[in-house]
Amino acid sequence: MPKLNPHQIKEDFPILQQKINGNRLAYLDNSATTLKPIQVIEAISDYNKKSHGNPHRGAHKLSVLATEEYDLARKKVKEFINAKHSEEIIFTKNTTESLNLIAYSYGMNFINEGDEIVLAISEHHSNILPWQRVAKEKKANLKYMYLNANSRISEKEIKEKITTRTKIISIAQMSNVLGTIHPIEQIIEYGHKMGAIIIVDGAQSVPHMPVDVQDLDVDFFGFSAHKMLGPMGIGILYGKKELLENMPPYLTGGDMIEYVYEQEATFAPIPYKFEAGTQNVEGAVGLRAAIEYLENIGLNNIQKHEEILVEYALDKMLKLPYIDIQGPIDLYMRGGIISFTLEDIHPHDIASILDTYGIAIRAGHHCAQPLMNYLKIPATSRISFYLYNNTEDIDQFIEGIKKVRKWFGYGS
Amino acid sequence: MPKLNPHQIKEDFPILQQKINGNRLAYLDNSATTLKPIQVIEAISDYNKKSHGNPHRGAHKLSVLATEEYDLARKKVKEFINAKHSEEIIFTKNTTESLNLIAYSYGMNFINEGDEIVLAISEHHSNILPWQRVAKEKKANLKYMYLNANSRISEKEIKEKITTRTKIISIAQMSNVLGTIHPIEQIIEYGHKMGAIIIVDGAQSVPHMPVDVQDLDVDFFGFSAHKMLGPMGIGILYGKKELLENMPPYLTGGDMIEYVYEQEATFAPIPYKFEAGTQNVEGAVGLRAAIEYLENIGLNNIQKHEEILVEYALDKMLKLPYIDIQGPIDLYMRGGIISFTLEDIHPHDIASILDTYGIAIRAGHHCAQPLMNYLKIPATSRISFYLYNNTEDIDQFIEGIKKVRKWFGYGS
Amino acid sequence: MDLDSIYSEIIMEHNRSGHNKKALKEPDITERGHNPSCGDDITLQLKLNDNIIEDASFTGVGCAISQASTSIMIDLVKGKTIEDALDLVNTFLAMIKSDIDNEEELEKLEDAIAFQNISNMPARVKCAVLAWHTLKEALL
Amino acid sequence: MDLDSIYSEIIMEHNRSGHNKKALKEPDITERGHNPSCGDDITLQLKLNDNIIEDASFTGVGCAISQASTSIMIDLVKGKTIEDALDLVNTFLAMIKSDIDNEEELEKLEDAIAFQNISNMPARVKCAVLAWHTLKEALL
Ligand SMILES: Cc1ncc(COP(=O)(O)O)c(C=O)c1O
Ligand SMILES: Cc1ncc(COP(=O)(O)O)c(C=O)c1O
Repeated sequence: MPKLNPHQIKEDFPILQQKINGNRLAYLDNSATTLKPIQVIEAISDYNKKSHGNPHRGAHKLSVLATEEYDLARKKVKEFINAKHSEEIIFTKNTTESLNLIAYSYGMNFINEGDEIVLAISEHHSNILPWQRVAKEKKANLKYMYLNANSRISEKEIKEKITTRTKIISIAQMSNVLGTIHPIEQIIEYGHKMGAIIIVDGAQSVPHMPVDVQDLDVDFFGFSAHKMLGPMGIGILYGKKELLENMPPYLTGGDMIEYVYEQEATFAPIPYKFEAGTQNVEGAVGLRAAIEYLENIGLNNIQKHEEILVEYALDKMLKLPYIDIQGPIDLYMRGGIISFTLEDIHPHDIASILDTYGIAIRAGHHCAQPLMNYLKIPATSRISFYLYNNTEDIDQFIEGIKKVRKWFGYGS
Repeated sequence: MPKLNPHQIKEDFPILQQKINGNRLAYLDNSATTLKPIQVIEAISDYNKKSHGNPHRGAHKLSVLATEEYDLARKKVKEFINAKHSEEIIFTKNTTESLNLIAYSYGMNFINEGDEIVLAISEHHSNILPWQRVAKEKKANLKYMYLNANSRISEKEIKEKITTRTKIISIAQMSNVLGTIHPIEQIIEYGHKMGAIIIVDGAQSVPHMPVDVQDLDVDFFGFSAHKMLGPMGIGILYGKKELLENMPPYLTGGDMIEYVYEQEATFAPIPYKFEAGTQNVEGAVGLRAAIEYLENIGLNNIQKHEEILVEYALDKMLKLPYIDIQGPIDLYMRGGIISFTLEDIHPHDIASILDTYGIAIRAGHHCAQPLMNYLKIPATSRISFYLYNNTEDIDQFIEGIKKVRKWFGYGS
Repeated sequence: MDLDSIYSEIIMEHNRSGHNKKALKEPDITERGHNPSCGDDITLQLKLNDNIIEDASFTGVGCAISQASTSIMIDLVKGKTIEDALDLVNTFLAMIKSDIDNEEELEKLEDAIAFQNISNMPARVKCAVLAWHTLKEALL
Repeated sequence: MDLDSIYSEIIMEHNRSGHNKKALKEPDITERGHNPSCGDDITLQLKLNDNIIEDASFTGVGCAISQASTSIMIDLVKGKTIEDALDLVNTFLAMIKSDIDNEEELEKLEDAIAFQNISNMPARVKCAVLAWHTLKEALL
């Protein structure tokens, strides 16, 4: 397996060749979206130049090529997360739509009054609002698992919140704010024992670590291509075959039907039942190229690489007394995301000033307001890593933080 | 204004430089999806190489650039269809989602028992199934306007079907099977008089003729980028501001909220309220490039050009006694789509055999089974034009048809 | 791709002849098969004598590929035992999926070998296999 | 982009000083303004004497840009009539949108001219205008 060399990898990413405001770009906003290697950019261009057509049912060459590309992408995703069947992979537009699909099609039809839906307090809004809607409409109870002082869900909390009335548990494998990797294996096992189905939001995990949905025995699993070197406009929903087959369609229209009459219709088998209208084939092509790129490097190597970066960054950051880390301060079960606050300097000012030095970070509530309320902070600054980052990026960031302090009249 | 020269235009389209099965490609499947000019392909690549970031709320340069690109695309669409406000333009993933959005958010909330929903019998499944669902759930009546012998909706039919109980009328401006341009001006005027809101499916019209939503006074209007030289994975929903503002959200999650608490949330203003999760920014970039390309040629010129092609093709086809045209046989109010059947030869065989001669057409029910049932035919073959087609494509097609006949042992 | 290899003489001949296209009087089994996506819709009728397929026929609409495939299949299975017929169906389906590269094994398919190249027209595979899946449904 | 042109001395000074950051005793008007997307949340308090803004202050949380903008605005409108204050708000908002290129017209904004270049940081425009929109709400 090739050892991961971020310097060499950086060369595949055209955006990283740019200067930002005259400075070297330290791109540390990977939780928001990732950059694309030339291999992905060219896969999309090539498709557009050579094989573009509307797939399905077309008898002509371009339509056949597009169908093949689309099927290959589905197969690639299936292998990537080790699903049992290709038809368990449904393409959506992003993680948000994947979660909404489950809420509309499963939640609205299988949840009843008095049932419980359990989330973690650290969830992204996309994994909260759909459940608020289901809970409200079905008169179910929405409950949250809270975090301990080191940003983790304890076993006690799991066993307290998940009961025999729990019908749905939906939780991110990795928090996009704290970097915590939640104990989803335990939650899945205990949840199943209590009779719940378990949905895992893999938006932040799948790009950064090996995931095996069969091994996890997870019921539904969603993620976005744009957070794993792929295009925007395409997301994935994995669902167990038996579950998907028993769910009614969500979007309806072209390509998801069997027979349509004036007053009623019958539907195609999965996955088509859930893919209404013309799908994002070029997005699927880009996603496949992205997965191939990631597999070439190796997800294990990427995870290892990010662990080293987190260790390096945490070490430097913990030495600066004016930095408060929001999230686990150890390396156990955490990914390449570090949220922090600076004494007396607002996250938005930090992000704006760092930007002028070519350092791209994110500041705000990170679409996790309930977590912010729980932590009693209005916002954090956040750095997040990927395979192209290196210690130079972190050094540039640490230097940047010192400049921010100076600008605000504090010592460094 | 430049006169439209399809030979010169063809050079902008890399796919048209290819041989298909050793033959010149006559791409006549534009109703299914259109090819992309190099200008669109490169706009997407350039974005991916230079300006890609997650828009909204990001303080760093790449995020700012992506936000600008996204806003510019919205503004371009607004101007293209002459909407009054930019926030009346909502990005979806395709026409199908645009129509589902209206059905879920408007239909499910403003339609009551006994109300009527009126469609044309020629609608695409994407403009039928969402209304079947609303009608079923809300106990409303789903009614169809039927066509006369020349594939048109008569004034009598309009006045018979639209009543004071009609709350929604949803109709394609141009039929994707017949090429008929429906009298939506009359339908909108009469429908408004009866108190209905009118939804127009512009998937087949917007790419091929000038459309002004204010002039039409239409309430909602949907279309897809991939049918107008743009990318797959991005569609558009136009809606009147007052209507959109009063509708509840449809997908929920990141970026469409104001404040989120554990048990409830408040929502952002339009258009964001309807755009949950990370949007397809590179799709929007490609769409903008596509609109610019179309505007450079001029929608009037494109429409005129297709009229000439239809006249040329109809003339040749009507001379062949074994061809039956399905759709208007005159040039009045019809676009560049011609459906037909051949005596004793199944449409799928026609399409497959034509493909071996480099002629790309579509065969089947064209996602319009109720129309097929109404016409009492199982399927048709369909050719559909765009700005890069020329009479040579049509000649190649006519020669192809003769070869199909010969292959089946008939004279030509 | 060579058009002859798909729309071959044997296929065009069966499409035209229609010698198996009729309703049986008092069939033992009637089974409908359809491809929603392309509208092919056939009804297969079988007359059994113990476990021998004594007679078979079909009615319905569809393209040349599906009509010919049905007719060729009927010629092939008539007079065979149910077991043999099912074995032929499996062999045919395996051939279409390119799971068999042993030409000898394919010989028992006789005229049905004409569909060997249909995978070069992926959109038409469903047309070629419709009758065979329908027969399988009917016999299982 | 030049950091000095945004995080200028005058802005950093106002962000630090906090001389307008307090609650008024018996204010005539209390108006809250907030930016959901970045969490800035201020409450403006005004004491009026006829149509003169006799005193003004604010409380709340936010970034340096929003805090400084609020403080500078308060310095500017204190002692002005409601009409003059509204006119200043409109001039400020027009400046931010780059609708005014006449430097003379901007002079009346005094220290608030410091925000002239905020459009170079589009993500921060909302922070700069928050207080001004809030004042407008309060006075209209
Ligand atoms: C009239 C009409 N409406 C709707 C659609 C659906 O468009 P999409 O598949 O892009 O959602 C089509 C495209 O086939 C169409 O022709
Ligand atoms: C944990 C988590 N869930 C869901 C999402 C939503 O992803 P998308 O915006 O691609 O729908 C994100 C991305 O911000 C995320 O980090």
